[in-house]
Amino acid sequence: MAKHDPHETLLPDRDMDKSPAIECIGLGIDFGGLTAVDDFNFTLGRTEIAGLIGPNGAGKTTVFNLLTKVYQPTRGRMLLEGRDTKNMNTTQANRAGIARTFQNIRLFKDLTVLDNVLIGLHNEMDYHLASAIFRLPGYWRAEKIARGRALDLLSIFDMADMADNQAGSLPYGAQRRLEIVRALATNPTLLLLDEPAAGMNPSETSELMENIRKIRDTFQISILLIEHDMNLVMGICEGIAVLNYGKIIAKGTPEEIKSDPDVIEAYLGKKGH
Amino acid sequence: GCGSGGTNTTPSASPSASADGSASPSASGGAANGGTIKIGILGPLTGEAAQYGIAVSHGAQLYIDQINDAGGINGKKIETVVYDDKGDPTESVNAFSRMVDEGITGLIGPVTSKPTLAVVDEALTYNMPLITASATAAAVTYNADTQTVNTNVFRTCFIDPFQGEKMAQFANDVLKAKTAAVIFQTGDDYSVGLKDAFVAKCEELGINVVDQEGYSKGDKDFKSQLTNINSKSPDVVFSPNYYEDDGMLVTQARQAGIKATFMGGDGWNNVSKYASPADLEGSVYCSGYASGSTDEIKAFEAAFTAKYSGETPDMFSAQAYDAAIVLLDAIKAAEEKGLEAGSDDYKAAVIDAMKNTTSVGLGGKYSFDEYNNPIKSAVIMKLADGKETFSQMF
Amino acid sequence: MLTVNDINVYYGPIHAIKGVSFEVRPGEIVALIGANGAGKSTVLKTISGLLRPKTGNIVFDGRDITKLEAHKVVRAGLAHVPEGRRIFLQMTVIENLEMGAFTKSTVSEEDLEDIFTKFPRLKERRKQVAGTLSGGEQQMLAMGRALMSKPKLMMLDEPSMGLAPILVEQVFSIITELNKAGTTILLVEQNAGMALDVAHRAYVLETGNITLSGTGEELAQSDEIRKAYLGG
Amino acid sequence: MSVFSTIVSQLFNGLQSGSIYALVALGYSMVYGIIMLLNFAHGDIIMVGAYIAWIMMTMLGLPPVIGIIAAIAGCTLLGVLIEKAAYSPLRKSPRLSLLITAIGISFFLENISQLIMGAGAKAMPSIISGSNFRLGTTEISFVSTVTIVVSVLSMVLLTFLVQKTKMGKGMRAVSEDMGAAQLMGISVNKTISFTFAVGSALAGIGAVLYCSAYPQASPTMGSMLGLKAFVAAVLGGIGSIPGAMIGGFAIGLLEALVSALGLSVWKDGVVFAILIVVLLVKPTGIMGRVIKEKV
Amino acid sequence: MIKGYKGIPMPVRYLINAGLFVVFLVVVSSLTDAKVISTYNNKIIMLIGINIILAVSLNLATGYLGQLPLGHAGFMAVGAYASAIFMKAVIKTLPLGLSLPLGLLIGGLVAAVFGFIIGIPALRLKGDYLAIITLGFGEIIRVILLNIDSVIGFKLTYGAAGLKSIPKTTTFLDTFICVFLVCFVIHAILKSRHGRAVLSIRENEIAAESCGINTTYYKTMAFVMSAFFAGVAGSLYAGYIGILDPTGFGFMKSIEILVMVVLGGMGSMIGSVISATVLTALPEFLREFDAYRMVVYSLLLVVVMIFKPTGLMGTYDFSLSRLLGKPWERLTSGGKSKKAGDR
Ligand SMILES: Nc1ncnc2c1ncn2[C@@H]1O[C@H](COP(=O)(O)OP(=O)(O)OP(=O)(O)O)[C@@H](O)[C@H]1O
Ligand SMILES: Nc1ncnc2c1ncn2[C@@H]1O[C@H](COP(=O)(O)OP(=O)(O)OP(=O)(O)O)[C@@H](O)[C@H]1O
Ligand SMILES: CC(C)C[C@H](N)C(=O)O
Ligand SMILES: [Mg+2]
Ligand SMILES: [Mg+2]
Repeated sequence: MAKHDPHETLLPDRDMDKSPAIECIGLGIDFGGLTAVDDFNFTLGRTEIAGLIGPNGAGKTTVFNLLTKVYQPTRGRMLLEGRDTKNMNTTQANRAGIARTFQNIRLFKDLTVLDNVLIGLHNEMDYHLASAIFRLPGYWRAEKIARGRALDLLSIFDMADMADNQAGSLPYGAQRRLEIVRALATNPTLLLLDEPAAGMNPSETSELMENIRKIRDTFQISILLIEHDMNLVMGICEGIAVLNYGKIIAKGTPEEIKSDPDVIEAYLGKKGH
Repeated sequence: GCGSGGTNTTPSASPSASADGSASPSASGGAANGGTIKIGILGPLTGEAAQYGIAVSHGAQLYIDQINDAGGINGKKIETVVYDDKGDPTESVNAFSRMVDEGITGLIGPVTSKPTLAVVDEALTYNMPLITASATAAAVTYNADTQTVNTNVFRTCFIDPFQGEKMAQFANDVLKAKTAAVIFQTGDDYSVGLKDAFVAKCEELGINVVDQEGYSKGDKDFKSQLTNINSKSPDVVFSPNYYEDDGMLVTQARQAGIKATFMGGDGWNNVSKYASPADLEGSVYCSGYASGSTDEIKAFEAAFTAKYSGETPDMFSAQAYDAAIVLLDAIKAAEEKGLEAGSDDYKAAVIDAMKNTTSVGLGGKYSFDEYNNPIKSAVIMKLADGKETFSQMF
Repeated sequence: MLTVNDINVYYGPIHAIKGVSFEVRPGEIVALIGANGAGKSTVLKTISGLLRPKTGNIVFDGRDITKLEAHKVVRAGLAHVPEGRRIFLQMTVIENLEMGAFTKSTVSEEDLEDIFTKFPRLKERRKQVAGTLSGGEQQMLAMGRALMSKPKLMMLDEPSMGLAPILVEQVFSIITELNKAGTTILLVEQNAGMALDVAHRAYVLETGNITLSGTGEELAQSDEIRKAYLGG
Repeated sequence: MSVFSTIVSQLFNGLQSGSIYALVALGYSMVYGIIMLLNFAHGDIIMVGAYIAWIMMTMLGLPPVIGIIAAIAGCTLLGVLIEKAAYSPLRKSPRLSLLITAIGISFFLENISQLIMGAGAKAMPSIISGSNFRLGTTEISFVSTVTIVVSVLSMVLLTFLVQKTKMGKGMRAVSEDMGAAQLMGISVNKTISFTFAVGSALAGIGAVLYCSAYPQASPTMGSMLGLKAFVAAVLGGIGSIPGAMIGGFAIGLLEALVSALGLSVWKDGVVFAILIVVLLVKPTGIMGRVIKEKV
Repeated sequence: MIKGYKGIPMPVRYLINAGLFVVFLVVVSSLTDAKVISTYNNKIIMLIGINIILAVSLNLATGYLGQLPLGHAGFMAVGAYASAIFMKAVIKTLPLGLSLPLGLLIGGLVAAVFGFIIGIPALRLKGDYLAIITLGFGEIIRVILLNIDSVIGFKLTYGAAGLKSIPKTTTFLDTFICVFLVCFVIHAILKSRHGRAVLSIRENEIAAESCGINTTYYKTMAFVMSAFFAGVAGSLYAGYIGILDPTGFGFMKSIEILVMVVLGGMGSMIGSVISATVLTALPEFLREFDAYRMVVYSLLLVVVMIFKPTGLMGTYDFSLSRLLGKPWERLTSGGKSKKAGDR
């Protein structure tokens, strides 16, 4: 608690009147003897796009797992829009507004693209089991709305015409985009993207960049992303935190990070980017 | 094949003469009209109880072939429809229904009690004459819930309670036992039925039942139970199970140090193949059939062995042979009345004839009591020098 | 050293590789680049025997390996670092490396040390179960494991995927080093810039066909390539 | 009989049946370990082994040693054959299809044996003979002792085989990822065949020991034994060799205990209840390793 | 662009379905009355119906939820016993029109309660461990039924001897009404958000959770439903066979049902229906073969799996809309579509 300093937030001057989207205070987790994340203090304002970078094994994905409650932290607290997430599980964390994509794609492979998104919209529909069994009007209404919404979401990535395809049969890049759409469908306030550009070529990546911006603007949500593609990170992130050995070694704007000697030493390499 | 008109020319008619059946001019759905009379034989030919089913079907088929060889009944050949029920009630009912479709006029089987109970229910609706050679549960012929006798159902085997009581009496009167132990298969109504009757009778007679041990179907290891029994040192051990288990039980019992006399029911028939003479020496069991005891039985055994490549018949084959005798005798009676085969009257006549049967089978002269169970005295068999020998009637 | 002759590969009804031919000469680094789903991984899998071409043949080191089973191909001196790493997730780092030396009669300590100097991170994690390694760590392990068999030709399928920039650099310098030390390399990369940088020669694969080939430099200069694969 | 010697003999009873369970469980565990298949036909391989021994000794009148060797060799061969004919075409198929195939094979073996050998049990001549000996006041059965010793020895050998030999390493690799194993130069087919061979050889040994203890062979003898051994394998942690041993002995002893307490009616129920409790406390069995899925 | 519910509109589809069903009922009933379908055939058809319910209900847990329960026969047993005891008690007092549906419901509910009790701990485990724990529960149910013959003083289950003289109330008609209802309910759920939640758990549990799906709830729901329908099938079976025997509900019965599901194709309802039909009828056709019957059957199993590993139908599901969609469009839009073509 005492360690937490509000001035440590990224871009502190923005949106400070409201509670930040997410606030991590002294977060840490150990796996057996290994401290994967430690003393993680981090605040993300509303509608910010921030990046989490760092060497392989630094603990970035683990941070995502902590935020989404896949792992329960060993230490520290997390506030989602001011609410403590202490006793939440993954499901509840999502309902509270955190959605994510995965480093190793986790689509519902055998289902159609549309179904993938509809599953994301699960909690947006509210009819009961009985309505489904008896096919009451509530069911038809909700399903119809959800379909429309799913198609709208898909068209953000120009994927509406793939709606009937099996998700697992999509090209890799499309699968990554579908994961984002599915996450968006859960109507989050905070979107976590784990290496969204992995396996994409440079032109696909720049398209993705545009889309991420567009998502933020359309949905007015905060986005935290992990990425090793510096073009993307430096291109869209307003703030960046650098993790090494589970600890934050630097925070700042892309410009600051690019020239930070510690970051260059540990992560970027001499060539820079 | 043979002619349709009841000519009795071909002495070596094939056993399940479906070819002969098709030669008959009538439609296949029709009952035993024309040249053949159809009889069903139903039992487990595959699965865990297959050996009993096969024994029964062989025994019954042997007699039917003998009759066919001798010209059939009233000039008509007996055709058998043999189906497998895997010992499963559902299969059994299905197979039975199919036999009805195919026009049987009587059924020998089923073999195990549960399927029999299920089939009996069905058979009642067709008033189908049914005789089982091996289903020993009391409920097969008598429905305790409705307190009615299943009038169309008969059997040539003892019912469970009968043997249990008999053996308790024998332990008391002949073996002069004061204490007894029981080891039985839980979940098997034959075994449980005999055990219950034995224990109840023992109490009545003042024999102290010091231990009752159970085992499950498929168990081969009885040492723990036998060790327990041994620690109570009973005078006799009652083992109301089937011969394969009994053999294993006696062997392991002797290993565990049990010296007591072993007793069993008719399930023991053939036990001598499954344990050493020394271990079995002195054991007794009751049976409806004493192997090798009479000329008829010897002839049966020889014929059986000749027909089924060296197999020796067991109690089930013998009782099935008897069941076939009783059923065919009754059919003969119906035929003699000149009734139309397969008609309701015909079936009623067969049932009637069975009810008043005077047939003589391997187990002696048959008659049925008010519950359609056979009235025949029990044979006590004794194990001596590795042979199952007739000891006394009891 | 490796000649691929007009191979056609199918996934059931899908015609994934449509008559691809190319060659890798001893001592070369050859890059194979192409968009998602172009069939790059399929080509590598076919070479290493995990898939069978319907027609065409593959000659390695003067020997026809078209019909050779995968494990025999490895024994012939060809190592394949597959897409998605495919490390043994339940084994420790050390055990994984030992697996790499399966074709050798013993696991030499020297080789292990050699891997550890190339990837110090692996040394730190040597007793850790590989499944819990981070993505990048797993990639290092996959390369390390392949190196343990001391191959004559090493095929790498997107080795830079998911790696931190500093490691990408490192991986590419390791590739160059390896090559200098005598290992021939066939490299599949999404990161076309880096790949063309280190490659002596390169082929461009598009939906199952080779559409372009040339030296690394030539291709890096080509407008088409710049537009399609280098993002500018 | 003294209480003490009753206890000792009950203990031996449990150990004897337990060691047979353990041997069979090992076969299950090995096969499961490598292709994730609950090989329902495993118990039936034992049955075939028993019949082979019976044919050798009774029909052909050969000495027990030949019977033993033939049973083990026959089981080994059968195991490999089944793998080649029925399981290997399904390498890339859904796991449940493989399971159904195994069930089909199990039915097939039971029914074909019944057709060939008849439905009834065949009485086995004695295979292992020797006189019982005394431990204090308690008489210990020679067969039990041999059974226990042979089982433990087989397990020690197997542990060595899997942990120390190259084949063993190959088995681990194949079990994790067949494709990657091939890329390491491991012949997947050979490794799997080898695993089946070893597992089935153990079944052969199991058949011999089983028939010495319970001298009968029948077409359905393998199914219950198989199921129990399978439970043992899971209880111990399927895939783990010491686990199979522990599981086998645990079930053997547990059954002996339950029967000794006069609750034999509930024996199967108790065995399964314990299994459930163990799995709930430790979901991968006593010795099973927890496989972490990294997100 | 997206096909979805274009084509035949909803009420018409329902009418077609219901119509086809009624036609089926009427045809079979009248054929039975006319003795074209014999009692035997009628019995087999009923048994097929019961097996369809069993297979479809297991498919809910196996094909759709992605778990592998091996104790399905246990639920069937519990349902069968519950409804049999109920029917025996009330057959003389209540009219059949009331007692029969009540009996089916009671069978289903009791099985569902067991499903819940078993599901809560079992669903904490995954994959084969879940399989084994359900196998264990199934066996325990069997052992208990085998060894108790009275419950709190009432002679109810009759232990090993089996429960006898159960009123044989099951008819062809109610069997197939149940088949229809069960299939419809499962189908309806699958096409809803609840069903998709269940499917998502099969596909990837972690991803499902992070989509805000309460996986525990939906797992339990699917499992309990699967048990409920198995209980209904058990009730029908009790009224069909008239005698219940604990040994008939062992592990092998569960396996038999599983074989139907896998052979038909996991996650395909029509597959389950077809394979339940084939696997029930096949042994009957093979009856002539006596002892060879089971050899043939087992070989067929192996051969089908080798040549069609994903089951007869894979994950394909029959859809009337798909089948009739095109002709319907042509029928309704008639000239309009031509005009569209002209332009
Ligand atoms: N479940 C776990 N058990 C043990 N160790 C773990 C577990 N999950 C992660 N780790 C360890 O924690 C460290 C951080 O892993 P993490 O996946 O967060 O890295 P990362 O920063 O995402 O790396 P990359 O960029 O390579 O994906 C790694 O060393 C990893 O081995
Ligand atoms: N197992 C499979 N079954 C069916 N089709 C497949 C399979 N694997 C790949 N394909 C198809 O074959 C084509 C080539 O795939 P491949 O994986 O070789 O591409 P790639 O060039 O390696 O792409 P990436 O950059 O995504 O790795 C693609 O269209 C893909 O969809
Ligand atoms: C053939 C026997 C095993 C049948 C047994 N008597 C029964 O009634 O079930
Ligand atoms: Mg990561
Ligand atoms: Mg690829």
